[in-house]
Amino acid sequence: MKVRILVSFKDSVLDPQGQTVTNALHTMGYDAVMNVRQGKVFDLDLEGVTRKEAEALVPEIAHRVLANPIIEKFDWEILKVR
Amino acid sequence: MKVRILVSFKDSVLDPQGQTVTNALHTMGYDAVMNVRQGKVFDLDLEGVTRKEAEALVPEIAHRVLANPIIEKFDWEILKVR
Amino acid sequence: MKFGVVQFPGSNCDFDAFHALRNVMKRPTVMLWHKDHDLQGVDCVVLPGGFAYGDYLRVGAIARFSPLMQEVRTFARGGGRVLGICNGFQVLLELGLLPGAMLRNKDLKFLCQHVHIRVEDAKTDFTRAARKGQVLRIPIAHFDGNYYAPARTLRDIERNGQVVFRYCEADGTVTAEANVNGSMGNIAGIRNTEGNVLGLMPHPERASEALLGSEDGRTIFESLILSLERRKPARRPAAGKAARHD
Amino acid sequence: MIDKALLDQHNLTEDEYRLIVELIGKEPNLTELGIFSVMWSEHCGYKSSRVHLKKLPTEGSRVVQGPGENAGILDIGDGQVVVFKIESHNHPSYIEPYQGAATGVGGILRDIFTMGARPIAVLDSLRFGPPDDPKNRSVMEGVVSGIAGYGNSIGVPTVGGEVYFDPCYALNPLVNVFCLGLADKDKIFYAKAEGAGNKVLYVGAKTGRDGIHGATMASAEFGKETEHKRPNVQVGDPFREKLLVEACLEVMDRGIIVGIQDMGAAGLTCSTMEMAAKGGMGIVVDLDKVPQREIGMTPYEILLSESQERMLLVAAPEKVAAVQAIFAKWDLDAPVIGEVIEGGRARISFKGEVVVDVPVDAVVNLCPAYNRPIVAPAPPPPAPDLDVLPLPADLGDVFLKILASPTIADKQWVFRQYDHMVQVNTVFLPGADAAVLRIKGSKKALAMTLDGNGLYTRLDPRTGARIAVAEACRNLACVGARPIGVTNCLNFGNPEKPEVMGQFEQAVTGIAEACRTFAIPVTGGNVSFYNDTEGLSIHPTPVLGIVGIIKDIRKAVRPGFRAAGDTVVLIGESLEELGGTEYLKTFHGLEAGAPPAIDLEQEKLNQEFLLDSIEAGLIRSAHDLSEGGLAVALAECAFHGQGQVGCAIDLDDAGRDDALLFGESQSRIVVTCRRANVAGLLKGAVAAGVPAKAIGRTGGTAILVRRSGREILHVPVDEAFHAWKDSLPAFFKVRT
Ligand SMILES: Nc1ncnc2c1ncn2[C@@H]1O[C@H](COP(=O)(O)OP(=O)(O)O)[C@@H](O)[C@H]1O
Ligand SMILES: [Mg+2]
Repeated sequence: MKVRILVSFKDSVLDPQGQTVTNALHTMGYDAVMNVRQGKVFDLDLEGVTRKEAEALVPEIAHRVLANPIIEKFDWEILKVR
Repeated sequence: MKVRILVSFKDSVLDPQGQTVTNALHTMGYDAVMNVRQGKVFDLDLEGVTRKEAEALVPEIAHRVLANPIIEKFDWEILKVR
Repeated sequence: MKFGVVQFPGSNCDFDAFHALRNVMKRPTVMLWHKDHDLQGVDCVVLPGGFAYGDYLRVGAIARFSPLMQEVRTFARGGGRVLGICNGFQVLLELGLLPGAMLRNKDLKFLCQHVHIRVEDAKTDFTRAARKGQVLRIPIAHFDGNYYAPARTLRDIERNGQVVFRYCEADGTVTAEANVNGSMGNIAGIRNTEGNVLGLMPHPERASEALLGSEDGRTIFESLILSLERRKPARRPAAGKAARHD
Repeated sequence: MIDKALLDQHNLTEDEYRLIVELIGKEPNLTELGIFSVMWSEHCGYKSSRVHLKKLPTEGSRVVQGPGENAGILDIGDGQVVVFKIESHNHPSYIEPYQGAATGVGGILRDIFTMGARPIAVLDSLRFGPPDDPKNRSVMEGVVSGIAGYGNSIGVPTVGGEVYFDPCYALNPLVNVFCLGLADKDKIFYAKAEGAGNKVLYVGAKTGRDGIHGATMASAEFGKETEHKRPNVQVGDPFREKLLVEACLEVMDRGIIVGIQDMGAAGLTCSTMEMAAKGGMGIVVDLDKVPQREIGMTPYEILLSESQERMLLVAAPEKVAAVQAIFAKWDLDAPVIGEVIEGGRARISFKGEVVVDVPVDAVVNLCPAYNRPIVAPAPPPPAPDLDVLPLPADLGDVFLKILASPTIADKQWVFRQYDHMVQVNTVFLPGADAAVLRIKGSKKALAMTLDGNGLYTRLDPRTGARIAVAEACRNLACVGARPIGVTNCLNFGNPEKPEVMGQFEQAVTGIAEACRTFAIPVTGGNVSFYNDTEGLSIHPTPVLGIVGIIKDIRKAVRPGFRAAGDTVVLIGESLEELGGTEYLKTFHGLEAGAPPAIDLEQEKLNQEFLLDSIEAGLIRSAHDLSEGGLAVALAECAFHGQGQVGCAIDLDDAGRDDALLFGESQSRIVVTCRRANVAGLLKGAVAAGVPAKAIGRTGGTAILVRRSGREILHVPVDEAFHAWKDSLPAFFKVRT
């Protein structure tokens, strides 16, 4: 199974990279871009796991390892069940 | 409009960060995880842009600025048209 | 002759390069501001180390769009000498003046230490004060110095002899252990095909005074000065070779 | 409306509340209460420590600015000053190691450049739980990469520091960061709002909801409950801070501002109130003009936010445009948010309404000071009886174990992640006894070091603190530097516990005594209380940061043996002392006994003698004896030397072999000199009243120690080197 986890700063937390990218795009004339937030994406290959198990496992991994819940939030989805 | 751009290494490029995460997960006993690849996600707020315009603008920004085509590929989607 | 050191927001070895060129090598040197369009008539542009734009997004990615860099591109295409040190090298890669890209160091750690590099080509404008095969001891300080190029590009670079420096042991042997950041082919520095643009990860400006532990970095500055000053017809009447760049 | 529960939330007592009402002549509203809560917190108000800190000597001929400003300032001659200070970021670093440590670096840097100095060096003092536990490792990895991430990016070299490991720091790591800056004496700036009618400008990052009550968090004990509340950690933006450094130094250099203050703990509140109070003025602020990152922020949130990378400036009205132009050059906005007024009140408005109206003096200067109850610290667990403590069969094996103990082992794994060379001033890279930086255009050099052995201080707070000062000075003396001033970071447990206050009182006494002996002023520092998690206090850990001057950089001395054939001389006296040693801890599993004794007067004589000998050109290498004693010091001299020269040592002292090799008697230095100079050196020692004797030769490929002809240690340098060198990296090897 392929799953995708997106980790990004909580909305109330400063995102210096996103802010700097926004400014750079403005300097380059891309004025339609109001705001950019930058995060991380993790694509995981899981094996021998049912959808049900994935629903427990993936959030656990995201919470414990991939994101620091104090400043980050995460989202996830199944890309392919195979 | 909200769009999301995912930037990740081309398959031919080694992803040491993903590799490190994989190893860390194995050390912690998450053996169902066969492989992890790590990338970046950019969430953009666009204003005053039609869907058509976005379809030209977003790949341009991704190609010129957000990804380095020598090592990276990108993917994008519209999250919300409003 | 005159050097120009480019200042991007976030550059932090700009004054170090300036100090090495002006106070140690004693050559006229000016600072060039990234928002300007004016290269102030310099003969050599130095892109210093640091964290231009915080290295956010990707190393060198945002800096390459600076107004001044468009001038630097034209300058380089016209044969002007451009030296990119560390972050400056990364900017040159992003700008496309040099081939390839940088990945994170293989251990995913920032590395600050002295390394040995072997001069692969002593005929360039950046190495003519050195001997081929000479080993230089110069520090590195970077997080993203793991040089990468697609297979075909790498083959071309090697075939054209564009690799100017390789990480090596103290005795000059090129080993996997000496390759601290995991670069392809132990590459520490490359030039463009024309030979007027060079990028390297080690910091020659940090190895230009005996007090700081090594003077090996001076070789690179001395080479540049040699090649630039020889261009002057007054000094070297038979300026046939240099004329190519004018 | 304001009840006990609300006061509790704000960490204020009912007595304190009554005092507030009396001082401001009214019941405070919620915003005003919030202001008092942070400004009167332990972190900002020094409630529990103030009465004791008065004991520290602060005077000296070089002192330009003592405690009380953002950082201390010392005159180093030739029209230049050094500005330096140390700060803790312990609590945030446990909650979010990377960002906690990173923002710690950001904070201390602002303290330095806000005074007009360019930061030229950072040092870090770190304490973690043992690295065999993955949780401790991940805290350590995060902290180290956070310090690197911020310091490297901004371009200030991290040139030295220390790392200790002990289980008491597992749930409460210590992250203390020191920064030193260099300035022209006539270009120093203070956090003063002067001149009614002058404008107040805000520069840097927008204000967000992050970090509200960070200062109060650092002022309360940690428990399971606080951990899950986990509030208030900020993300650092070193790029923006770099822009701030350059822009602020530029406006200061141009002389177009009146005063400047960083927004650290307690953010906008602290900076506005303090600037007004220091200038003896009042201030008006319009919160609607404050750049905000989030919508719908309340005055309370705007005032108490601890968003990073922000500064407050005061400039004359006619200079505002020029100031703003410089910030614009660096892509920074600098809006006017208020004005300096007569009368000593802070009036803050929001949406056209005055939401705060208080006398600044009450907020800034009248925080109560407590003489909290004290009980004398419990005596240490008794030292093992040396008549029964078994003598290890193989001292070589013990030696290798001690070299590999994380506290002693090579710290390159840490410091190679730090850019320690940027700015091209670092003459002695990490690894020497003290970091040495040249001053461009001068023969002089600066040396600096951080020191503090928490175990010694736990076993005997006063002695431990004296040793910390003495060892820091000794480290400076070893490179040839004379100490000129001190900053300190006092990391202790909950001050409401009388035994913790007892430790604190004793430690401060010890620091004061030692600083008086060495005639060095304390110019500032930081107190971090409440280093308790789940009721467990850390070792009381004072960390001393001492700065010294080397008159002539060409005479500076390194620790490594220079060549074979030199004579090894031991300065100082070895006693049979094992209490508190790394040897007892690592090999016998004991944290017990009294720490080594220290005679400050003798220590001073030894250091003066060493310095005079270095200046006379007699010394080829010098290294102090600290954790691990003589054996470890000799090993380090061998490792740092060219080609790893070994040594052969002959001793005839009394006492146990293990005490001789691994005892940590104070005031000792191992030096080498040319054979021809030995007699002169020893004669000088006698004249100076300093115990010194030739104990052997450099050379060979082993560390060899004989005692009255009997070999008690014989280990190849190479084997010892690998034990020491490979230890830390092995914990962090990526496991596949
Ligand atoms: N956290 C750190 N950051 C930078 N340098 C460090 C750190 N920890 C140790 N070092 C360097 O390693 C060397 C040895 O440190 P330490 O064993 O504490 O020395 P000493 O016992 O002489 O005070 C010193 O040069 C010190 O600056
Ligand atoms: Mg120490």
